Amino acid sequence: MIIDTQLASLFTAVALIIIGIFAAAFLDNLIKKVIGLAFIGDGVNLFIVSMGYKAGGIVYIYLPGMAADWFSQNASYPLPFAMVLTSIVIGASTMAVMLGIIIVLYKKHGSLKASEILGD
Amino acid sequence: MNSLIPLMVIVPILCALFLNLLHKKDRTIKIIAIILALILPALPILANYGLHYFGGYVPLIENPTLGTDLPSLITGTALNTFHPAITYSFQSAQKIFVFILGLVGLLAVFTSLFETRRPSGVYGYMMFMGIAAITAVLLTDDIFNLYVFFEIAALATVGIVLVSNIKGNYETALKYMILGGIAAPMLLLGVALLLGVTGNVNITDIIYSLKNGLVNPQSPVLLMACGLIVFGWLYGSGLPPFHTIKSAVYSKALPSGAALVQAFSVFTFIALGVIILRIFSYLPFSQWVILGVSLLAMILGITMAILQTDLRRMIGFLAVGELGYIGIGLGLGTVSGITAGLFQAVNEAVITAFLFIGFGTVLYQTGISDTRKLGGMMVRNPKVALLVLLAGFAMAGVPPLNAFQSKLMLIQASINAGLPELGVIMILLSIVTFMTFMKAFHAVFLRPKPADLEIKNENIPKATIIAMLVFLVVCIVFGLFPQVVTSYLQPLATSLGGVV
Amino acid sequence: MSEGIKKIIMGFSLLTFAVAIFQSTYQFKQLIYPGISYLYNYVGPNIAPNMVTVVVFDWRGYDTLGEALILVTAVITVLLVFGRGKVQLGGK
Amino acid sequence: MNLYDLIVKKIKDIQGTDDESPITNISTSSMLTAEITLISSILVALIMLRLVSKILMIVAVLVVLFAFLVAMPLMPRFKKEQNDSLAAMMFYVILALAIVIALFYWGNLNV
Repeated sequence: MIIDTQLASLFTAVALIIIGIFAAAFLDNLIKKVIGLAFIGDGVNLFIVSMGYKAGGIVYIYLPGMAADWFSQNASYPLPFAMVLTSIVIGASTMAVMLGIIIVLYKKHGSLKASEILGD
Repeated sequence: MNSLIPLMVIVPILCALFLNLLHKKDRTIKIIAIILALILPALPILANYGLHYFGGYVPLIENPTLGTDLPSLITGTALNTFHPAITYSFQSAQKIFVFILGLVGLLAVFTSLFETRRPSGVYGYMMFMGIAAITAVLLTDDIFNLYVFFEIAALATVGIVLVSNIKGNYETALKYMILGGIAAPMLLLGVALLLGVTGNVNITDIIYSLKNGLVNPQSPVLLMACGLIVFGWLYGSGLPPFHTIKSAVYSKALPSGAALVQAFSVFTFIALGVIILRIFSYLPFSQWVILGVSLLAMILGITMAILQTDLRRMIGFLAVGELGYIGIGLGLGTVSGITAGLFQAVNEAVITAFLFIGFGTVLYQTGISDTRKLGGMMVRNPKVALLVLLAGFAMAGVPPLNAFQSKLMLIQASINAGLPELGVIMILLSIVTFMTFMKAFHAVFLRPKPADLEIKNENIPKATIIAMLVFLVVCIVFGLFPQVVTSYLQPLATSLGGVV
Repeated sequence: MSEGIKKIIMGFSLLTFAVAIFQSTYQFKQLIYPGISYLYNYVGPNIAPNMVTVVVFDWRGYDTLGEALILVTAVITVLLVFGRGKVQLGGK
Repeated sequence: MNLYDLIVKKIKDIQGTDDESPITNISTSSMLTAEITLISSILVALIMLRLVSKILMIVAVLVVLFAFLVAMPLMPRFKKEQNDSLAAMMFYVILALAIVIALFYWGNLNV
């Protein structure tokens, strides 16, 4: 391995964020814009998940028969994973509302072009 | 009793859920909304100061039973003093903020119930959920929790915009959400960087880590985190470049909704601004950025307000411009400056709500908000006109009303901090604010009535007048006895300003 | 400003942002410190077997409350988008 | 042609002639007020540069004053830029993101 897993994962996350901002800023189709926003959210989530990585770590579930000490030293770090759970739900909720509004606007204007619908 | 602290968040949530379930049962909604809204400002008055740990998990050092047989990796290091659970901190400044938020919320709910044709449970849900979220944002000492409730407040704002049947509200809501879809993840990324570097999301612990050399405060990653959080702050409070969308949001909501949404912006501004000052005050740069952005907000907001012909849009831009005054107080970084800024925040939340509801009566009577088509409303309702005039006086800072005191304090603070230019700009922009307001007032109330203007509803609901009277009383009381408020704000300002 | 110039400026801004954030991510990798997660891993097994459950439902319950609330809010807002509970200003 | 007519003409140019709303006295005077407010507050704000260097302040004030005089009715253009279209808002948001990040990330290291 030339580049270590965690760094690769973090870089992927940042690349996702940049691609998402690009899509949201430059593409004219509303659905594509929303997909771009989903990219940004997912990129941030991946970024947070990558922070909980521990080289050679195990899943943070305490199974019967494990020594408590050994578990505590080897389990990967749980806080980022718990935060991402919340963050995913937030992203999904805002996405649902946005897509709902887009449906109504599409019925009203008959088009999905941001320059027509969300112009001045 | 410290158990009242979580109740400040839980009560509006419960109320919101009830109102949504009871949608279509008009009488029940009215009664429940009024009773529960009355509790909102009462709770912070009754609650005692203190910290609330979720699940009762105090830091390990205070709770040795939990920490038995732990290795020295934990008990021997700073981890022992860190807060493992979400902590809500209720101090004197939070008391006055939550009280004012509850008061504005109460009066906005009250007006909305009587100004609409049928009370809507969904509208009530959005208002109460927003109040709950902003209360949590003010109380929480945990930066990720702040992000979660910040997003709820944004969604509730969208709901408040969507509920009105004003033309173009869907488009504005979608624009707000798309811009939020870029800015809110940036805030989360900033939080993530802070978590990664300090290993914590509790603000007190982050500051502890920075102060005690556990983390290198000059590390570029922390600077990046600060930049990202500042960007989220711009979005949350509607500073430039978000001032256009924020004022559009205000103008597409009903008057009661707009009054509440601007209070959300003001308190988000305060909550995030205080956090930026607490964590990053070791960078003098962050204060200069706050000052610069605030100046820009004042200049752009107020100059744009003059040019508007739409009444609601005009107040929306004024509300954004007035945010700059708060920012200048915070950016000065001195104890007196921060006190004045926080005091101005309290005043502004009240006064802008007052103006929105006051000009909302015109909208209620005519259904028009274009100043070019309005006129002659003074003849019909001289009392309302007088109240609106007083609201304008309050916003411009005419003694003895409250903004006079806070603006005076701000100008004194800026002179004491060695930046008299800021005082000059603030005076200049106050005058222009007053001119903008008088222009709108003249167009709506004083000018002769255009022939084609028809009045749809003769009578303004009593509830609206009562709400405006309450706002006026608050303005006068705060104006005559500013030390009542500043004594509450002083401890927070001292803790922030003492750092510099 | 014309559309073309705006797009170029926007692209350049995005590039600046990308460079800054990639650079800081590279530095960030060396600085990651799990911090409070150590504490969760050592104290957690006394509470429940799954550490994420412990964090989500025990230490950081208010986040989960917010998560549930935002789901409810989203559902109600989507219903609102399609017309449930709109209000009209004005009396009779 | 006096100054007032010049301003009205300029506003008409920028608004577009086929705009149905007439240019009233109030809208012209508000445009003027906004213009003067903008220029004076920016000039006053520039005086704060004296904390960095006095010569820089004088140069900056003179340059900005000259630029304002050349580009005179600024406000119509400002208003046009700060419109409600998503494209314009997005442009400024991305620009602000880059500026804020660049300032904090690179600017702070060298202060």
